[in-house]
Amino acid sequence: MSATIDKSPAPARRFAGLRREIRGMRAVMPFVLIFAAFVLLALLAPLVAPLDPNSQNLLGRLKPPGTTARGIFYLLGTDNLGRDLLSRLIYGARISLSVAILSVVLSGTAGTILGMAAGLARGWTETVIMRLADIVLSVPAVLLAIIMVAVLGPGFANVVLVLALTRWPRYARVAYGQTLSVANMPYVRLARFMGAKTPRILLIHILPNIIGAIIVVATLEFGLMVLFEAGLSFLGLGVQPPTPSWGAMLSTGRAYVATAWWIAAFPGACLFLLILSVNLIGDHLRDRLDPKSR
Amino acid sequence: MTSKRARLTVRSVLSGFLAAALLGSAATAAMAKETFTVDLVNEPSSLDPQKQWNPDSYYVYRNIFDNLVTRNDAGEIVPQVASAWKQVSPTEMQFTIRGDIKFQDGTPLTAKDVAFSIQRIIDPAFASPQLGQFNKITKAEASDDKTVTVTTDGPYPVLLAQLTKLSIVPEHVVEKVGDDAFNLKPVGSGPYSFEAWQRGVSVTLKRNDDYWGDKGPFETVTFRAVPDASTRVADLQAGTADLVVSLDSDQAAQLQTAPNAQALTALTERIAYLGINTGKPPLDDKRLRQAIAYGIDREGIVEGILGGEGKVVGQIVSPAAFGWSDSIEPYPYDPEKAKALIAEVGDGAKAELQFATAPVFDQRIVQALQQMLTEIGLKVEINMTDMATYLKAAQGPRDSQPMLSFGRWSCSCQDADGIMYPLLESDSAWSRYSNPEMDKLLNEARSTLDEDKRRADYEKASELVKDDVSLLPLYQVAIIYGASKKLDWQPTANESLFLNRMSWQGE
Amino acid sequence: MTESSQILAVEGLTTRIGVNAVVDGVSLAVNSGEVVALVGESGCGKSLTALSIMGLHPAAARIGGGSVRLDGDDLLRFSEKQLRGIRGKTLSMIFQEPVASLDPLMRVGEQVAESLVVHGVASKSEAESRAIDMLEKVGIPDPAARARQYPAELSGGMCQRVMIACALIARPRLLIADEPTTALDVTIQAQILALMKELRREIRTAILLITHDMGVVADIADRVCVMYAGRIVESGDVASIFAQPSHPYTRLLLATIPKLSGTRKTRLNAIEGSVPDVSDWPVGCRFRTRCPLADDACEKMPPDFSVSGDDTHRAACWHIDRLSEMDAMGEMA
Amino acid sequence: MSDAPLLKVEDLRVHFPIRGGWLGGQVGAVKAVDGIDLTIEAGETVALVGESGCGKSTAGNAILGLAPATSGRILFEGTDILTRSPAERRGIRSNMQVVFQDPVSALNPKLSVGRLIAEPLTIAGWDETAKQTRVDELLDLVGLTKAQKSRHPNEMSGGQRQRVVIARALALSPKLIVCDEPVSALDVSIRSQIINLLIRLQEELGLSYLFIAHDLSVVRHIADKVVVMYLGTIAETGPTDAVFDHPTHPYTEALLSAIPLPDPEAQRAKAALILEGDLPSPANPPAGCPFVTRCPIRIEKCASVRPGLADTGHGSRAACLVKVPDASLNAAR
Amino acid sequence: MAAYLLRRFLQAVVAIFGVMTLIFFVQRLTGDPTYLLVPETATKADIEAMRVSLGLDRPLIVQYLSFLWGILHLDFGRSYVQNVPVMTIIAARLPYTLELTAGALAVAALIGVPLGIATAMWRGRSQARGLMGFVLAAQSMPTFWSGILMMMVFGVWLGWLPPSGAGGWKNLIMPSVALGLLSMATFARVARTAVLDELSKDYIRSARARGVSTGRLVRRHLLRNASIPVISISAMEISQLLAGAVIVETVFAWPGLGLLTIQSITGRDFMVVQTIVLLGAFVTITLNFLADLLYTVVDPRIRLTGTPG
Repeated sequence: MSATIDKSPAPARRFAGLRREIRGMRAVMPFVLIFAAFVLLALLAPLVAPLDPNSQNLLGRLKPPGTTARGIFYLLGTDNLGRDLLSRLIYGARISLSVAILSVVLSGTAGTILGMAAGLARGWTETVIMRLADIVLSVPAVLLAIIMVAVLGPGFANVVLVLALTRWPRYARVAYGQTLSVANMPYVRLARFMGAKTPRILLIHILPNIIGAIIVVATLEFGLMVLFEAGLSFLGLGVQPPTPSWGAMLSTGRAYVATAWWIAAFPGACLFLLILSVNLIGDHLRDRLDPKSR
Repeated sequence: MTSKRARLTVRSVLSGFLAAALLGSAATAAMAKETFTVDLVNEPSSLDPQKQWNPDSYYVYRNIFDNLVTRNDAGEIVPQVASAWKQVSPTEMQFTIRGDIKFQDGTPLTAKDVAFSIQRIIDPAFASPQLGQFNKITKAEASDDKTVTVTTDGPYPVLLAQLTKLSIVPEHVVEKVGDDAFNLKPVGSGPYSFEAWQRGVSVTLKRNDDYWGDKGPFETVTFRAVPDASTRVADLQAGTADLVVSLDSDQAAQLQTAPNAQALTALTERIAYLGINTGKPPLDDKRLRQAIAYGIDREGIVEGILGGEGKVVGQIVSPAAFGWSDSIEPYPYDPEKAKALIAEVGDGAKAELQFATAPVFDQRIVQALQQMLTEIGLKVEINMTDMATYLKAAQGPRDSQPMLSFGRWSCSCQDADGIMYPLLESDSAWSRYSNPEMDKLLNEARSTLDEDKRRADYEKASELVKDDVSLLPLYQVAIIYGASKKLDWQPTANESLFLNRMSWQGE
Repeated sequence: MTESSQILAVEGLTTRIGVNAVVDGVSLAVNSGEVVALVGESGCGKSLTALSIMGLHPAAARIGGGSVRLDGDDLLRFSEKQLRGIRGKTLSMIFQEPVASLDPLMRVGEQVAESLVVHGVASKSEAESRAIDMLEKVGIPDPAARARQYPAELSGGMCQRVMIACALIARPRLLIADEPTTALDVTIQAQILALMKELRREIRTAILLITHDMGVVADIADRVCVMYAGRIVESGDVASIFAQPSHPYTRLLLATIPKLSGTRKTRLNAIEGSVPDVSDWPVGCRFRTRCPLADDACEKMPPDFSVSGDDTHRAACWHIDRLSEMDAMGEMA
Repeated sequence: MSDAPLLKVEDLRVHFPIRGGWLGGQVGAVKAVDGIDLTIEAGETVALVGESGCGKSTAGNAILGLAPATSGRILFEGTDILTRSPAERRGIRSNMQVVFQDPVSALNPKLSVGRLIAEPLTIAGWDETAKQTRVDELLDLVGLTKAQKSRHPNEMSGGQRQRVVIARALALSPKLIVCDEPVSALDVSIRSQIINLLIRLQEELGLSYLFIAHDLSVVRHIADKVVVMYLGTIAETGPTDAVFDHPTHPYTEALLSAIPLPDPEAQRAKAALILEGDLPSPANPPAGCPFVTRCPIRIEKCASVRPGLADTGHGSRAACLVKVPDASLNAAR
Repeated sequence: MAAYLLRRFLQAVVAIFGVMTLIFFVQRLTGDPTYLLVPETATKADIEAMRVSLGLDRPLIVQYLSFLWGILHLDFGRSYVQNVPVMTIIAARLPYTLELTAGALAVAALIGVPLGIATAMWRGRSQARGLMGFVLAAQSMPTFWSGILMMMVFGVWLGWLPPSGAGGWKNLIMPSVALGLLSMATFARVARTAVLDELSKDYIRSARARGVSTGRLVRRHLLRNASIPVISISAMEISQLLAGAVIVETVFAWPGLGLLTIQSITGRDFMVVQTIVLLGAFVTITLNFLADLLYTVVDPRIRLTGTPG
């Protein structure tokens, strides 16, 4: 087929893209800052939290924001056990962020490796991995969570593990699809022709070219992981009390919607802002890196 | 061939689902004015009174059936189906049956039905979950229409208390339709008769206008399953429910400001306690257990968290139960003494203690307990699992039983035997304690009909519990219902929900 | 061409993408019944010129100036609605990738009929029957059956015939064909070119042909505009342009084409360097960086058009007088 | 070294199975390459020409081991590659390299030019300094500067990218380079540059090329021998001049005739031979001569007898029952 | 095509079998329902007797084989807790699940898809950013939280809708919205990408060159072409909705399978759990299968080549 392809608008489109990117980046900048602020808060929790997040004051329960009880000032009020909401919120950032980040990293890594393996190896490996992904996707995550907690005991690590175990198929599917298309690119076939071994092909030729799509999925998943952790907390299967996580705080606070709105409102707002910013950043990345993927 | 068959069956299953879908959505009926709506936590698992053991089923079926004997609002055992009873020998008790009771199908209730009900529940083949409560009974015989004799395998002081839980089922119906069909459409002699069970949604009862005793105030009653407490409160506030169960003190506080709702509370026979694994280091050290006893601020919990709904106790036997002793005082809250005891133990106290719990327990209390123990210098980790996992561990081998746990015990029999024996006798499933002296006291007390001796034994046992801190009693639990302001009803210690003891104000 | 009326007159058309004028002051005209070729290499702005005329330039592009007169009306002042009224009816366009240019999920006949339907020229059923006639006219065997098929069921050549049918069914005054044969094999290209020549005679539609292939130009065009880096550098009658290329670029372009009658293993003439990117088009004459005749004058100012040969042949170069020097250089090849 | 030709291909067939039916069994085959022979001597350029779908690229891929050969022999310096162990094949094939049509997709966009060119060396285990020296040499050889080593493909023009591809192909000093449409994606002015580069490299390094192309004018310039393919088979083959000056097979004739000449007078004067219809599906080729469906001079026999190659009297060989009566003698199996 | 479908079917059977086996063994690792069924005062002997009567004392492999045997006869066993055939329970709950899923899907697709189309068509404009912000905001709240808020506002304060339970269409609104909001974002996103994708294709340009108006362009050309990714996401989202229903049904006391799932899992009602998982796997796989079939209806290219174009 003859193909002297005239792409006259192409270079122009590229520059327009660059400008759009800068303009777009400006639009998400506040959210990048919010995310960064949360990360900072999480890292510096012991320094910035005014009080011990677990220290209870049973006679100072459910105090509204700005109350002073027993000589202690509670900027955001106290929760149902008289703990300082602000301090718990600050420490909660640690848990919520690290659960999300760790589970995204774990499931992302596992899913990407498996998806790439399936996409490159095809045949049996492909069938086994992708059917396994189907199986995992059709088992309710709650069931897995309960089983994991029952077998391995509860706790932070298991929450992360449950999330990683249930979410890897998402990445695997994307990595698989992307690998299939990249593996068909002439440069990959050429590398093979030149005698490159599979690890080299995966690492040098495939991974760098699919990582954009994976990162986009990861940003979406990040928000979902935060929500999932909250859901597990609601069902009593999240991180163990008294460790604060925003999800657990929100889940506790919902019982006090009418009597002590602040218990739920503050973690709810934080959760909302966190997910919103990561999603917006992700959407931006998607438009930039990967206009074709879901 | 297999695939063909699989496809066929898949299709038939699917069409079945679809048909059910259409029927299901069409069958929802509007509520009549005379309908009283109760929000339970879960739907009843079964309405055969002898085939299950859970509160949500009990709330419902107890209104369909009459029991052999029952308790009045003051907690005393009073006649119901049996009008009188007497101990004819240490192992035999004879009951006189009322003659004016009719089942809801019009058939009179006779001594034969009573004997049948007892024989049915103690038959191992029937596999009643309640078997353990009645397995001291070896047989029940009706000598005429009005007399039933119950025989036990030894002197059994708790017999009467256990029989408050025995519902009388109609022999002729059960024999005729079988256990399964009876479960789906139960017939009893109680103040309400079974109307409909929309599985997963609600159970509807209808007033039995021929009831021999106090008749119910509502024509129909609907029991719904609403698992989330916040939702139950919302239902109550929105007026879509008239009575909701299982609230905690904070949820009750929410009702104080509501114009149309109120909280109804009663102290129950339940005692909240901190379970301790006394057979495993470091808690095999009595000093450490005493430190725990001194380190927990029970007043703080009751006043601070429970809003005063509850009563601090020093013994595991409830004030509402036989065997309660007025003379046993709780440990005082003394964190300094606790710390001193821990310092005395030294390094052993530094081990991490797993505090097992499940979502059904009040997490506010669990977290408060954990924090208090942390403050006196112990390392306590909360270990929350779902209930089944928790129970498996709690009733498992001594070694895997939790170091610490929080429980609220009730035997529904209001007798120290049902409380102390399962919790403290060496071989009992729940026990994490092993002491020959305790075993002797408990075994003697359960095999004599001499009430004074029993009372003395239990007092001694309670002193032993306190001294040895075999477990740590915390407070007597209050049960909290949310109800419409118009409802007049006094909940009782045995957590029963007798519709015919309620009344509706106004209009 | 004599006394033919002018259909399209583009004057100083400038289209910018961002700050770059990708189309920079392009002027060209098409007379009725005439085939005008707009020739150039990738990135020279020829496709964007065509899209700008249609008002179909991408959202990122902005028309910066000039006029596009179709039968005297300036299309640049038309509203989107007015433009829609013209597109497909007075002014049609076909594209490079025939398969991709057809809606994969719509039957071929319906797509051919669509112009008639959207312009209210014919009822749906009438349009469909006219579509079948049109399909027959573009040489599709068994047109009634083909009309019910989907694009994926047709070959690339067939698809391009369908595209032509789509474009010509409303008998437009002007057809803009953007590289209509580039994606096709030579034998199919020959078929399509023959078809276009035939239809042009029959329907008397003028054609603005965008291409990079001088062979195609030589085959079908009446007049030629050569475009380089956003500007028209030379325009004139086809015979004159080929016989007497008057811009160094045109001259080199023609010289670089390998000849079927050439000799083996000889160096081909080549234009040094590569087409500069839009973002760094040279100031002054844009070809100067690759031009053997370039000097300081070329850098100072973009050249004006000067007439070469007959009055329709014009080229924009400061050094038309020195073109003969190139012949000497060309000989070395 | 023996007298064996550098590459000899005998009766090469590449059939791709078509799976279908309820059990996914093979229900047919796409006969992409259906029995071709060719010979490349050291230092020679053999062109494989034909339109899309004729199997020329598949043949190239089969020689390179990028597509599985169904049957036949591929002898490299007398050794049949197909009968060797994978390790031996790799050893033999390190003497072959490939240049693909599209330099964009042939280069991993994430690697720098330096790393791209060094890749075969890295895989072969060269040490860093030797690698860098060789890369610099190669850059120089293909006309790129050292400064461009750190660039990424997307920062380069099409011609520069193709130079990178060529440099990489040369890295391990191969004897044969399969050039699969190496200039089709390039602009005319760049095309000549690359052709010139290929010719120069052949002279300097004594390379052999298997030059796969559809553009016959380019082929005329670069090839010593031409193999014209149609539907997986060879229609005509011979020395370039013989084939171009005396095309015998009607397909060759049509192909040559279809190329528009960049000369309006000559082009318009030329008697065009326009083929009817499209290429038949290689899954279901005609029973006799593959070209029978489109042939302007077919006779009855053509539908049933599949011609073999026979001498045309001009030094070339063609497979046409009408033009070369001997073709029926070699009629295929 | 046929071969492809058969292969998919066989893989589906294997996958379902895998799910079943996995669930069967794995859930038995975590204890059994006996403890939950007996009174607290039960002795070890009582518990053992109960276990025998439930058949849980048998070796695992025997239980597994009898479970498989049952399934072959379409006998899904009896619920340990409710003591009735599992099918009775599921048949009672399924209609509610279908109602809720349909409601949520309607909320998600009927709001999400137009939003996605609008944001794609208006790309770069401020309306698009506003709409996208709304979509993102909707998916940034845990359902148990948005659920209770809605319940308080519409159920308690305004009194417009019943806070919980099933019954009339009014009961369906809040759970559907709570459940649908999360998926709405997915639909919007996919629809947006699909439309943007299609907008960049040549045929759109050639349709515009034919004088086709934006409305007709969307109706006649874009929607069908962009529907393929939307169809495939629908299949995936339905199974996501089934999973998400666990929390929504708990919050709104909606008597569907989600609530039954969590109740059965925590109650260790093995037979019910197994059947639900089986049903879930079946539905998931069937939906994907149906989505594939639907493509072939929508897209003639797939009918021709057997692969999505």
